[in-house]
Amino acid sequence: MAARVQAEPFDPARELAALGEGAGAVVSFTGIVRDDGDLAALEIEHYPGMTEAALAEYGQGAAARFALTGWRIVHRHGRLQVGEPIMMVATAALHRRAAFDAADYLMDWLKSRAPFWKREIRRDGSSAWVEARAEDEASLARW
Amino acid sequence: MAARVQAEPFDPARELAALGEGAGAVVSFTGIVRDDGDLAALEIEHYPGMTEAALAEYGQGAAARFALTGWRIVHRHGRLQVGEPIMMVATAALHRRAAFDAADYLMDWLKSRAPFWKREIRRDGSSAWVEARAEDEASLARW
Amino acid sequence: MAVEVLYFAWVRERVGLPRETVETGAATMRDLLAELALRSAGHAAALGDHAALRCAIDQQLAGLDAPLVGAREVAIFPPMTGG
Amino acid sequence: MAVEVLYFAWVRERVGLPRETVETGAATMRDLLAELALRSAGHAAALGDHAALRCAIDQQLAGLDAPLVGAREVAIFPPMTGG
Repeated sequence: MAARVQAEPFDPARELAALGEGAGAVVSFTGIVRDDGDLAALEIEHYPGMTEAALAEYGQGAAARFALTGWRIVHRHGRLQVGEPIMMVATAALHRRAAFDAADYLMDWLKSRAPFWKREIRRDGSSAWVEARAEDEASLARW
Repeated sequence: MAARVQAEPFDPARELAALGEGAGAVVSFTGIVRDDGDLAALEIEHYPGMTEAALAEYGQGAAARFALTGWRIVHRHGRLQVGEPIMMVATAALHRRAAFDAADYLMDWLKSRAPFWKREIRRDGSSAWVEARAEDEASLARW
Repeated sequence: MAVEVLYFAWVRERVGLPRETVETGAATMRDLLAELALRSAGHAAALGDHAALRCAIDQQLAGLDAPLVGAREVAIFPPMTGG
Repeated sequence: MAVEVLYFAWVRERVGLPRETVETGAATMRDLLAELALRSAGHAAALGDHAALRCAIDQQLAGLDAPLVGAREVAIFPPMTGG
């Protein structure tokens, strides 16, 4: 039952420890900086104060809606290298469907409603802000 | 890219290590023995030989269908205590949707098509085989 | 032909054996189930309700009407409950 | 009233400031955007296309027609791209 925003790397495996207590199912999602050919790094900006509150609110909303026995959200900001985990969501519930759906739901909220902005930095030094994708917004509309 | 069946406990966190290499998204599902009130233990029987082949086949099928960059299935057999992980599925892909769908798909196959049978052992010593649920079969029909 | 027959879960318990070798001329799993059910009261109790059974032929899931020709190992069991 | 205005991502870059305090009588975010756009060429470039902007009032996401009355902190930014 915790949401965190941090510049430091985190260990997805460690975040999962103890989350399954009393649960029958645990689902985790980890997003990783992926080299699409010439990506040097990712820079993530966020809205301090609002971010923490929004993540906690979305987590609590998912916990109520899907009757979670536990949940966790960790999201990094700052400069991230290729291969580093960007964020993770983990959900624990009595049954499989609830854990899957809650993780999927939280990812949709995070992608389109949490105040983070990503900038891709290329190997040649150029950079560009990542544009929001219509399919992410459409995915959120499922719920 | 591995399926394992074993009597020994496993560490879900450890299974995830290195799975994200080259991926943008990793999803994991862990099933845990849950005390529903008076459960003492779970006993899992399987079909040695067929089980390993079936898990590898389902894993490879999911890898091809969802263009996975990595996957892992671990399933235990024998006697399991409350709170112990029963099995896990982990999938890695370039994008979020593929990783989520592949894990969901593999769970549907595992639940209804992998040769495992569960028996619940109660605190009073009585026991009963778990019955297959119509909703698991229906869930598989989605794909 | 000689076929190795494996039983699992409550099918195994009712039959009272984990496996047995049978000599059969059955053309399909359905025919084999009918033959096996005559072997004992336990076999009859385990194998009478076809809707409650699932099968594998040489370690591949198969329907009750799948042909048995060439099969070396068949398995009979309840619907699976893994995961 | 005095409102603290925060900018993020390319909105921040185009405006050239991460935040500023403005004195305004704007009734809604839309009115405020129109006022702010007059401040500089950078503001105009950042705030001209309302469809490309998202807002928060006192750290809660809000539509462009949300009332500003009582607001102490507003934020203007592009569509979010977390996760």
